[in-house]
Amino acid sequence: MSDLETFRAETAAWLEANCPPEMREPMTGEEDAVWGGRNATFKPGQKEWLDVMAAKGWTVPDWPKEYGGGGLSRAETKILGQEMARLKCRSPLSSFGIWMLGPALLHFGTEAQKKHFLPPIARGEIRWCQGYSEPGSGSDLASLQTSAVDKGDHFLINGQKIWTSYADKADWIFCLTRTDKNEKHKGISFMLFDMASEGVTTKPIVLISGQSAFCETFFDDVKVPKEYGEGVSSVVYEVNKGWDVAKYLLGHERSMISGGGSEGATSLGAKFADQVGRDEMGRLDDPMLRAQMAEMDIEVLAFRAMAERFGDTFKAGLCHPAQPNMMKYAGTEINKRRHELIMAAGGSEVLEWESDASNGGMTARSWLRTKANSIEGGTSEVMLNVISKQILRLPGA
Amino acid sequence: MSDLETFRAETAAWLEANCPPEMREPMTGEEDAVWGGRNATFKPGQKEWLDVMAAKGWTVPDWPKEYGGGGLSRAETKILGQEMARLKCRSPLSSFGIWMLGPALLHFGTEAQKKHFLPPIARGEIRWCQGYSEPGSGSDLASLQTSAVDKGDHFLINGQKIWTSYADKADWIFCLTRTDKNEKHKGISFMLFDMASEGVTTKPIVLISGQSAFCETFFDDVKVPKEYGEGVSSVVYEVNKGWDVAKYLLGHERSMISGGGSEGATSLGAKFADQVGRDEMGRLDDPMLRAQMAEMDIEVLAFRAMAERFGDTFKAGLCHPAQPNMMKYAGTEINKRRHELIMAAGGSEVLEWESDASNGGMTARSWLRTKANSIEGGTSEVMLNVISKQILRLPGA
Amino acid sequence: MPLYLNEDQQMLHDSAAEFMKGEAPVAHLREFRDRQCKDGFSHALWKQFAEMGFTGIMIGEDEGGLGLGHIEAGTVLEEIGRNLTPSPFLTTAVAGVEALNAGGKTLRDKYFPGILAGETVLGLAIDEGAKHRPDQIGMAATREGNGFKLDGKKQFVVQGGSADMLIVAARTSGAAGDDKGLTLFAVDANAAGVSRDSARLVDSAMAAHVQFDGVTVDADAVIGEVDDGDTVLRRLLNAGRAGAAAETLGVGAGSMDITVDYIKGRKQFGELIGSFQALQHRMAHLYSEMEIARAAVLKAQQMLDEGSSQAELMVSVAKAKAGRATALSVKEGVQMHGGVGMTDEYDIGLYMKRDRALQEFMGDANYHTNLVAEMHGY
Amino acid sequence: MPLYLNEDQQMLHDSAAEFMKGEAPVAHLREFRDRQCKDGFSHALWKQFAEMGFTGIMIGEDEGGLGLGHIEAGTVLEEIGRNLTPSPFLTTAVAGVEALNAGGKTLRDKYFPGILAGETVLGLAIDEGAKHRPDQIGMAATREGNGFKLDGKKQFVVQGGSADMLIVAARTSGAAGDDKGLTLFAVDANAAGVSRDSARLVDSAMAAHVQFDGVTVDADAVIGEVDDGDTVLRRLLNAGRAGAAAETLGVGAGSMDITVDYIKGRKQFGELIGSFQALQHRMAHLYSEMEIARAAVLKAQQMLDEGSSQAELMVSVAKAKAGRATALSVKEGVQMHGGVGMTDEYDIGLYMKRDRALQEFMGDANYHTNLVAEMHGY
Repeated sequence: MSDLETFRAETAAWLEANCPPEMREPMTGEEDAVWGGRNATFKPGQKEWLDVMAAKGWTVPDWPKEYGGGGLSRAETKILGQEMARLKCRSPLSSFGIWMLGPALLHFGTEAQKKHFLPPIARGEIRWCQGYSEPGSGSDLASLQTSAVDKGDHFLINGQKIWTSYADKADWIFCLTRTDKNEKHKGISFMLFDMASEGVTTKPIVLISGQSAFCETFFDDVKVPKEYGEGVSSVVYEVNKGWDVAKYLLGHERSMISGGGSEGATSLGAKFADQVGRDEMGRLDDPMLRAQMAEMDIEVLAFRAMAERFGDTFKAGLCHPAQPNMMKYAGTEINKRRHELIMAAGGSEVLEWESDASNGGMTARSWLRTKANSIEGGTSEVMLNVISKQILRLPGA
Repeated sequence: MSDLETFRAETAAWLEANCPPEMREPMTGEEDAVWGGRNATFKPGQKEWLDVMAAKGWTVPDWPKEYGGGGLSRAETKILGQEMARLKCRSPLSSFGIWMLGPALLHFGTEAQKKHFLPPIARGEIRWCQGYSEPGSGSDLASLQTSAVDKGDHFLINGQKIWTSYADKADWIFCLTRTDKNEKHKGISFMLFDMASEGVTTKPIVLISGQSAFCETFFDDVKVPKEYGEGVSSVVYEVNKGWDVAKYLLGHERSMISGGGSEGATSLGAKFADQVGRDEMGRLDDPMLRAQMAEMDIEVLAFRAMAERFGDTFKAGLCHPAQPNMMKYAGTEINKRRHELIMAAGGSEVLEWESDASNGGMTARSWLRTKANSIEGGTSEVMLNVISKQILRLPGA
Repeated sequence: MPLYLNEDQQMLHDSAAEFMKGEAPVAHLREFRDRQCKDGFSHALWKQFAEMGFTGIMIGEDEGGLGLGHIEAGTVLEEIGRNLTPSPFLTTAVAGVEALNAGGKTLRDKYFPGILAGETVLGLAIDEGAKHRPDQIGMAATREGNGFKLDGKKQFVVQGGSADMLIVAARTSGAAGDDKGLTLFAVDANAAGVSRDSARLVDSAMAAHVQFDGVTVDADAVIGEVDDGDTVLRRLLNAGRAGAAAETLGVGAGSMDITVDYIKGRKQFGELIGSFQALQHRMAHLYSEMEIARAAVLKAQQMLDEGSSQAELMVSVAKAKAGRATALSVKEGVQMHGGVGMTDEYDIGLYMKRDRALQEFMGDANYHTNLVAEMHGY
Repeated sequence: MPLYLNEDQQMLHDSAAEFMKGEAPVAHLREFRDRQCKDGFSHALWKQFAEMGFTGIMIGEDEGGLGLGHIEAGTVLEEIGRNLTPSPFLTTAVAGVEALNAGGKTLRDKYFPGILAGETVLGLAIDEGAKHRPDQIGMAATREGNGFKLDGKKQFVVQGGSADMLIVAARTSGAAGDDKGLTLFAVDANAAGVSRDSARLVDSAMAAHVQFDGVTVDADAVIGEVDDGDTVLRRLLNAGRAGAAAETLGVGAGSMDITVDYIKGRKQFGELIGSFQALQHRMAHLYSEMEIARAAVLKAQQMLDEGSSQAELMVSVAKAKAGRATALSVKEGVQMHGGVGMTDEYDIGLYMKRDRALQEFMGDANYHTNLVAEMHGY
């Protein structure tokens, strides 16, 4: 048996032995996700599963052991994922700390910062949120105005962030601030601070689809120490170099969102034909909708091939660095159209917003939620700008 | 009987008496149009019809009598048109002189210019062509470079025009030239000169659809006299004010082209269903094409309503002055899509380019020809620019 | 007749615009939504509609109305659309009145006074499935004594919960799919055997599922002729569809206007985003689509008013074209608003929701596009 | 297998690219068009194809070919598309060879040497109407003695006029519309009773109407089994469609590239038109569509090479998606070129013409989109 085969067998045995049975049931909704943090609440099995995985470093299997990770190789990490999927083990921890801040710290952080911040993330003890967008700074993120003024031993933060997911539930924030008003991109810093600090308030945002995880977050004379201990600066990388960190993370985020179009990619026509009805020839009995659904089948199957190709070329280093922008653009636009068709197939029944029959308007709320796909994580317009400039090399205006 | 009713009766009687029978047959092709000019060739009846109409001034019924027109009121002109249509009388004369230069001279010309140039146009003696676009100046027409240098008693013209329709058959040209290199719009003059002048050469342009009326026209040290007689300047309006004349004519041209979408606006589906075939339910047996043709029915019927509304509001002075741009944009784009569907319905048969069966590739050539609709007379992009600026009042870049 | 509003129509349009903007702007919708109003509209506003004369537009002058037509009703509906005003105007004063106009004087005398006073609300009990398929009506009306007994279920009866009378399409002969055999009934919404179950829709309107269990009506309840309900139903549908197209047009125009305003004010990258050519071209295209839709809607209304035999074709063109253009308008609206367009705080999302509900009302663009193909025989 | 070209495939692609660009660029097409060449392609070039090994890509190694698959054939076809190269490669070396691969050794021994030498040209006599409807084949093949007698007419036989052998699909039993009963025949193009009438197409290729009047063939001419021609036809069609999709992709990519180059060089209003955001967004969208089409085509080829049961579905997806994306590419290409795009002098119009012909070849995007719906059972 090769080393990897041994690893697979041992991993499987360990998972079988240690994963609580509740954690091998399919998730039934967002509330089944474990986010950890100071005020974490757990359902049966969740805490046990988190703790046992964290103890092995397997909440972040490919992070180095000294930062709370599992120290696994890329191949081993993949095997762990495969075995968890095969045995239907749930993810032990959902975390912006793992998905966003961690990669940034691993790439830009000092040794002291990594040692200080990463292990509590891996153990699910500290829950993070992201402070990027501001009301006046959406697509043009670098125009952000939240100020951080140097007061010797601390920075004084004033301003407002928007779209901070779960800000009302997070313990700490990684936040872009303006440390130089005379520069644009070169006047931004990437800062870490406690959401329990005096002067931080949050307010949930109601979306057109209903309640949401998004918040507005206000900073009113918030004091952020320059250091949280020896060498543990509150600024990642350097003051006024936060844009480099942000760009790194934005690329990361875009390639995560881009899968949109292939989600639930079964044929809509096949799914809805009996519900809408069939004509004498057995065809979906709304010829125009049938035509649109057939077009959507083409779009979805072709995009699924694209997603496969993107993944393969990305891994092999053969993919244009700006290709995630194309994936994000195409995937989100297809997904929006797909949900339009779902609404059309559902007719008046899915227009209901609060009835039991409509499951609280679930179909309509999902449809509305997709409209954000082409806005969040970089608008479609920004994606098209990037493609035209970086891939097609079209001249600047 | 009112005056107009009397006029109608008399006109009908006169037309019945004077229109040669050949001139009441439907036109069978472009070659049935009478363009006049020095080298005019006529088919039976054409010359007689032109002469008798010109004698009454009815080649240009609404022009004043002193310039060769009929001196008819707007109401009378309309009645003449109606009676000619009712009696199926052909138009006696096709002429850029009538359609383009005439209106410009009537608006901007001096009395002497009108007396000199208009009557030969009305009689079909002089055939004109239009010298506007240049290879480097398409959408940005005002960047034209054909130079006219003041040499005392004449201008010396050098440069090149493109898209000069029938330049190879025209006697004279109305031509935009650059008389001031230091200005853009204010350095252009609107000049009239003889195509037989030394140094003028033309070359027909072959289009993707085949032979065309378009030419390239070259000016190599062409001498244009400043005057063709007492007060008959070769420049219309003033030197360096030609852009005003050109703008006036461009607006004129756009409202003429905008009718595109409603031409031949019968239902494509109804027309092609039997040819493509029908399924068991009697529907056009290509469900996707049927869906597209049904969409096209909607587009065409809605645009036809728009054309009616445009005409009505235009006449009543209720229409936004930039509305012709919207009509031109929408009409030409619909027409292009319409011809794509005609090609799809025709399948491999209409791919033939030179066969008898395909009538020399007529369907394919028409399809290709429509691609110019959204380019000539102002591109779709220019139309959209104008709409966004002049109607929506969106800010400049 | 030229294809634009004449002076009187323009005046009516202006007064409707002023009225809606003043009395029932988007804030009015929010108010009724947020207080979870069970009817989904303001009865006081409905009385104001009556005072303005709106509810009598399509009622004959000899019966106390204004004796006007589809164009005039459309001017009010456009402004309802532009302000997202919740009201029973379309179902009651347009489609409902048009159906009653096709019936006998007894029913008109019974219901018109209440409509003219802004007191009566009508519900349209036509659809039986999730999609509008009036050719598939199967609900049974069986003869019983001097009248009929109704059994079956209707869906998507907008404002059905607060309706005083329901116009019910049911089969007195034949089966679903047959051309003939329908009869339309005016049924007291509170009659024994009628049960209504309302749900709030995505646009905050209330729509009812209505169950009829052995509901008895006498012969006077028949609108028009027995077994010839198709004639009445067509008038009802033409009025409702043209009306819905006009309201849709208002939604699209309102959405376009607030979006143009937004991009004229929002800066990114140091420039107003409205100065970006890509957005300009998309908005100019949208403008063109909305203008064409407006012409199509007006043409359909004019043809209905003239009694043209081609009116039904044009009504479907109008409903489809207005639907497609407005769908584009709200889609572009939300996208160009960016993040804030996704928030409940901004109005653009409400336009998207109303558009969605109007798309389904009396047949979506797909339904009407297919009808156009069928009317053209292919 | 990862979804990109492996090293060998990439090398083949590069050599095809270099070859086409050097030996048969767009100027080559113009030359053959302008001299009104009756075959529509260069026989000398066809021999060069053979020397490059291209004609043997899909012929087994034991029969003198390279023993490669659809991906490799696709790399050559993409470059054919990009350069608008006229050649019988798709009909002969891809679809034709694939059909013969499904047949017996006798036929392969008869035709493969000529194909490997670049001497033999095959024509595909499948379509009988103006639209591709292989399920509606009605041409009769009646048993006569030891063989068959063919009667009927075929259309759109590309390069049929210069073909040495025609692959003919005809009915040995059943009627048009039946699943079974087809048989495929290898028919000498010069056999008695075969008459061919060629017409030049919009893209300057030559296509023949072929009439069969009592053409007799013996049993050896059957490709595959009698009455089971469907099996062979499917292989032929899958290869032809995937191949046409690959060629289409090349047309779209070539058209996009020359358009990007054009707008990088053309100035209006004092600026390069490629700097206008509206054009940039349209080109970026086109890029995205072309990338997706490329992935779909490669996936279809890979599934064919793997013998996947889902390959046919993906072939239809690829033909449809490549068709739509390339139609967009040539449409945007001509429009962005402006007036010169309408002239014969510039190449972009030739791309539009080739795209049009390829759309119809073996089913247009509408046909394949409908097939996808049918394969999904709705």
